Amino acid sequence: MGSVMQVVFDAASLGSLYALGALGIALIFGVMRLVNFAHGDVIAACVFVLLWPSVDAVAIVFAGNLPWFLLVPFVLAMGAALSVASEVVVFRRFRNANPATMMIASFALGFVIRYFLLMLYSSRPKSISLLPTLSQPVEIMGARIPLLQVITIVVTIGVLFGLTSFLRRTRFGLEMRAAAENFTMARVLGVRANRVIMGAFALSGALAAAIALILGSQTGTANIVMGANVMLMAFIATVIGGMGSLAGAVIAGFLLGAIAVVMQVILPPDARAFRDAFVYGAVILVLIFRPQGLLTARGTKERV
Amino acid sequence: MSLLSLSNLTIRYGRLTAVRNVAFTLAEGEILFITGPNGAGKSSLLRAIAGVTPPAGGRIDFADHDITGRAPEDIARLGVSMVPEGREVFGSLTIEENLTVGTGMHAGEHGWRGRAADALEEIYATFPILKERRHTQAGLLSGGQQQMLVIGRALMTNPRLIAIDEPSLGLAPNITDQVYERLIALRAHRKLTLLIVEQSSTRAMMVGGRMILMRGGEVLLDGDARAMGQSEAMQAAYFGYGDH
Amino acid sequence: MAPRTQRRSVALRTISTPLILAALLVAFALVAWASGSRPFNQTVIDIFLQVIFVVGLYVFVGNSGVISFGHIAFACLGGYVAAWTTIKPMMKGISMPGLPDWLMQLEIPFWAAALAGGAFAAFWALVFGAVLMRLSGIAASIATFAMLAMVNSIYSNWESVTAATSSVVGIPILRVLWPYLVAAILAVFAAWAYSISRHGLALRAARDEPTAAAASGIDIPRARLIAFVISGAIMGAGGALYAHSIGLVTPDTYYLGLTFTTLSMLVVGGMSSLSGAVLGVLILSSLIQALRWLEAGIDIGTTTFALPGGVQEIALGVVMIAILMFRPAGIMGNKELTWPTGRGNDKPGEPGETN
Amino acid sequence: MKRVIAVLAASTCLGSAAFGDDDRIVVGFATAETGFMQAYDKPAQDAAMIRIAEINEAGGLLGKQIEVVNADTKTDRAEGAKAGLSVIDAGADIVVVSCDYDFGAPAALTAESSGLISFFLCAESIKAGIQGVGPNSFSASVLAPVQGATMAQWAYEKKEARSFYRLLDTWTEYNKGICDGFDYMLPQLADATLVGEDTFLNEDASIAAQITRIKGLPEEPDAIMLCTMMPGAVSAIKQLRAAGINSMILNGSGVDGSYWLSAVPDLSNFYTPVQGSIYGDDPNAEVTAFNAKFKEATGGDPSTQYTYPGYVMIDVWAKAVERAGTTETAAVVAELEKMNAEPTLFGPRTFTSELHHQNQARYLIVETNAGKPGVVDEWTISAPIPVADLMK
Repeated sequence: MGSVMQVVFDAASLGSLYALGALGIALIFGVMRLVNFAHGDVIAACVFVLLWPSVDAVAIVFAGNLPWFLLVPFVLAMGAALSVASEVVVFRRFRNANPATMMIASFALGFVIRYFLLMLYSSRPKSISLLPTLSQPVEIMGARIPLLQVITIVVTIGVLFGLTSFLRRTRFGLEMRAAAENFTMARVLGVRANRVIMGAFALSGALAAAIALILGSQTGTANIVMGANVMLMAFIATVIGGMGSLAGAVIAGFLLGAIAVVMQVILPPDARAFRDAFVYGAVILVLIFRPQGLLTARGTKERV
Repeated sequence: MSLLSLSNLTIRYGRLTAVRNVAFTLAEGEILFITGPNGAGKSSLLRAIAGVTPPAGGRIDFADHDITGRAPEDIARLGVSMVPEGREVFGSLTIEENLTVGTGMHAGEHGWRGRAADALEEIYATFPILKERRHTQAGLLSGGQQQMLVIGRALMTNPRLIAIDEPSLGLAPNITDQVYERLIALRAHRKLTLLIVEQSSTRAMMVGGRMILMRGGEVLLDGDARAMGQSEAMQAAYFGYGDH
Repeated sequence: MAPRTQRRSVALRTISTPLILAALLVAFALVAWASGSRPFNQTVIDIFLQVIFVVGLYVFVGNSGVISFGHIAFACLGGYVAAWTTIKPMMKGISMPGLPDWLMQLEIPFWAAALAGGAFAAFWALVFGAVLMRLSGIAASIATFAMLAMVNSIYSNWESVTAATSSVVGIPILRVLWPYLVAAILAVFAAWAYSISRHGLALRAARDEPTAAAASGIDIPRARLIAFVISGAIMGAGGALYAHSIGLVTPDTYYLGLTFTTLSMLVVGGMSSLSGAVLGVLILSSLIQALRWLEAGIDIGTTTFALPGGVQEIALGVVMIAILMFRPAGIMGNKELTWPTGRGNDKPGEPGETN
Repeated sequence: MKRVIAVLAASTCLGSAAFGDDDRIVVGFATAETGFMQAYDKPAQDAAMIRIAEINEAGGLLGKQIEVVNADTKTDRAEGAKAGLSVIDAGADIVVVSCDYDFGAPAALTAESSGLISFFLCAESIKAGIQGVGPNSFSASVLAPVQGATMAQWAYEKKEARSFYRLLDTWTEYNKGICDGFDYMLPQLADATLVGEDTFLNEDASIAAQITRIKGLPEEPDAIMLCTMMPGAVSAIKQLRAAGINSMILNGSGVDGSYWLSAVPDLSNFYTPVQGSIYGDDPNAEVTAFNAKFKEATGGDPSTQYTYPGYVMIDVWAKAVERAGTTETAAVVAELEKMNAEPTLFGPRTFTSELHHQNQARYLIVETNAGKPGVVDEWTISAPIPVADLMK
């Protein structure tokens, strides 16, 4: 029982990360058909804002010393700000470009962010003790798991609820959902394109920051490539979930997390190294049988 | 005093010219049908007026504003509401949400909430079926219900001009009758100006009002719908014999 | 209707494009040869390899309109074929003991390895493509990415056959320019020949007007599969030559880095243009080289002007964004380089833009 | 093995040594000045520069001042080959290449085919030498398997560890090397058992599933052999401890340094093998003196033990040149291969015609206790790891 619970928690916490990432990508895809490859680098940047720029091996902690009730909003705000800045400076000029062009532009932007961080902070991972109290283990239903894992799951569920009620209950959320489904029609009804897109970027950036906080506390390091892996999985989750479908992205994120964890558990030791090959094989299978994704966003038209 | 005026309007998609040098004016309170065969450029015209497709040349004025190439949301704020072809409801949103999207632009105004609620009641009064299914996802509605929904949705923005693309498309004739009946009633009640695109001129002749006949991106005829009736020029326009 | 003569006339009308591109490549080679600098020579070899990759990518992406993130997997397959077939049997026995006997004893020249690499990659392109080409749009893109990640994961862990993540060395290094030049020119001509072939024309028609093409009886998955296999073959051969240019292979060389570099060059050059594919490489590579020289420092009078380290990559990203802002369809759009005599400015057989 | 070398020698005959300009002695650094590897190459290169400055101050090598040329590999393999060619064209007599075997090899191969000596700054794979690059290639560090073997034997002898768990990050060859050494040593330790094993990937966001497997054991193992490197190492260690696993953690040298310790507050029962101590408590006072010199030259303390091999590299090479009386490749290689337990600041070094690397070395054992690292012991494995075992 305990060990089954343990696996469930492992899957849920890894899935949470992917789900949050997928949500960040799906939000932006929904409103402007942009597959934002810079998302992973925004995640990394959110961790680095806690440190003072220096190429020394020892990190000079800067904002990371704030108490948690200031630190969390600070990081979320930085993520949102960076993401909105990327829309204003770069993506706004690509509104009418084809998806491939936007995708490469976002990749180029990510490249710029990554090398900028590299120049400021060097490639050596910096250690930060982020929210250290979260590293203690707790016991739940016979499973002894790190507090952070519980918090990750709780935070993700909280974020999902918060986001859902934001999207359901506020006018801005309504406009965003309408825009995600049919952007042109929303504009014809007077919905301001720039505001909605900036809102989507702000939310997506804040989600990136949330991932950054979780990853930062979990790994204790700031590392310029730390967002890349989550981003790739999130990207896949977004597609499997049905591009543009927020609920689909979340479900697929959890699904991917579960597949990865279960593979790690059931594969024999010799095959475990090939875990990713099995995971990606599963991805191809899902796509073959449901190319439009698990949940298709109605009215989502895409041509790549 | 004209509410809408088009001059020399040209619309292109890449190398294809969809609308060529079209000009007409529309007075406040008027009802205008634009008819013509497939590919005549009717929908393109509507999309240009709503700001969805910026024209390649020419000029559009609405209520003394030059709206050529302006963003759709700005044009909507001036009082143009377009109902596109194929209806395009927000399928995953409920009926009530669909209706509410368009009130957002008045949100800055004092007493918006109250007025939005009143407007909602008014729409429900016109289309009782919408009220009945107000929390249903719009994607689950039948074609006729969706058509009522998008007309209601357009009305919620409190427009001066409603431009509707093929309201009868895919609907059973008796449903189309219902839709038109409500439209005409609304026009009288709200002093709306109506711009309706239909492929067939039958409906225009039944309802009456002004009619413009387009073909190949150009205006062929402009006049009273009933008077145009069975004229030979109309036959020519539809079946492609005669000049051109 | 005589398709054969018609095709010949298309060929004559459009042959100027590959000829001009080949001339450009020859010009680069001559500059490198005249300079006599070995590092510069190596730089130009690198550029030619990129040309092969990007042209290979173009054959599929440009003609089908489906973005592929997976093509570097074929380069990986080709690169390891070079390792399997050209390293001395003794060394193979140590680094890759799991190879079958006949392969272990094999030692073939580089050009044969490139051909074998191309064939091997083409075979796997056929296998993967048979499954993946039914997909379109972003689902297809992701599926190709999954394919890349799968290949990478297998090659990174199959200790006895690929030596896993470790670099496999001992591949004879080829530092002369000419074979790479010839290969790049061959790739350009192959891409051109494909694009004016019946299959190429059909696939482009399907790209621009999928519904109409399907209605007129074009089997889109099959048309895509053909392009996928041909581009896989070019990538495989390129991957093998790449292995010969630095003398080693690792799975990591053929992964995300190279995927994004090649894709960026293609999109910046103009995704649906062969000239764009080649020019994208030449322009971006020249830019990178210029920035690197600046970074290393140039002497102006008595003072040395140098960019701080790392600025090169940042500048490259910024320039790429800027190019795409001003030319969203890439530098060439969907035009091709042709003789400057007005007519025939269109892509070979490109249907008029209708949308 | 002999035949391999013969084959290798034959295959590299093509290159010529025509580039050595005998009026100058030039050390060429084809290393990463930018990009990911920069953080690893730079400190070792700084240490090498210190040794070069010392030699030049003392009158130079063979009476000539050592000159230095640089080319940036940009942490890119293709660029690495170009950087190698650049420094060779600039007259380098020895080509110093990147710390990591994968990134250094392209430049080393250019040196090999030009008939020049190549020296890896701190690569720890057996391939960074004869077995990979060719007969003129060396590495200044110690083989990764020696680290794994050292830790296993030391923990067994000194800490009475009997049950071991093996956790391998399959990301790099270095990681696998550590575990290979561990695998080699474990069967030689009577009644030591491997109670389980697992793999993960450096970039895995979470290793929760792997941890669950450890926690599923009937009893917590005495020691976990953790074969990984930065940046994933910190994450793995933090997650292990956060899950309440308190076993002794044995590592390779890749996790040396105190810069990351703040990420795992109060880390204890954590052991790392190092060639020299950066913590100011090295048994050899000269190491501490070197640390001071390094700080003076670069403005900061060495951040990991990987600074040191750069110094050792110039040291042994210069000695070989001095003894050979020339920078001629064959003569210098012959002198290097005569070195048997040659004393250096960071332990004795041996090169043979079979192995241009260390398959046995004196390691200091650093224990981290309550977040404070310090040298607690010194250990040399009882016998060198045979080349045959290193090649499997």
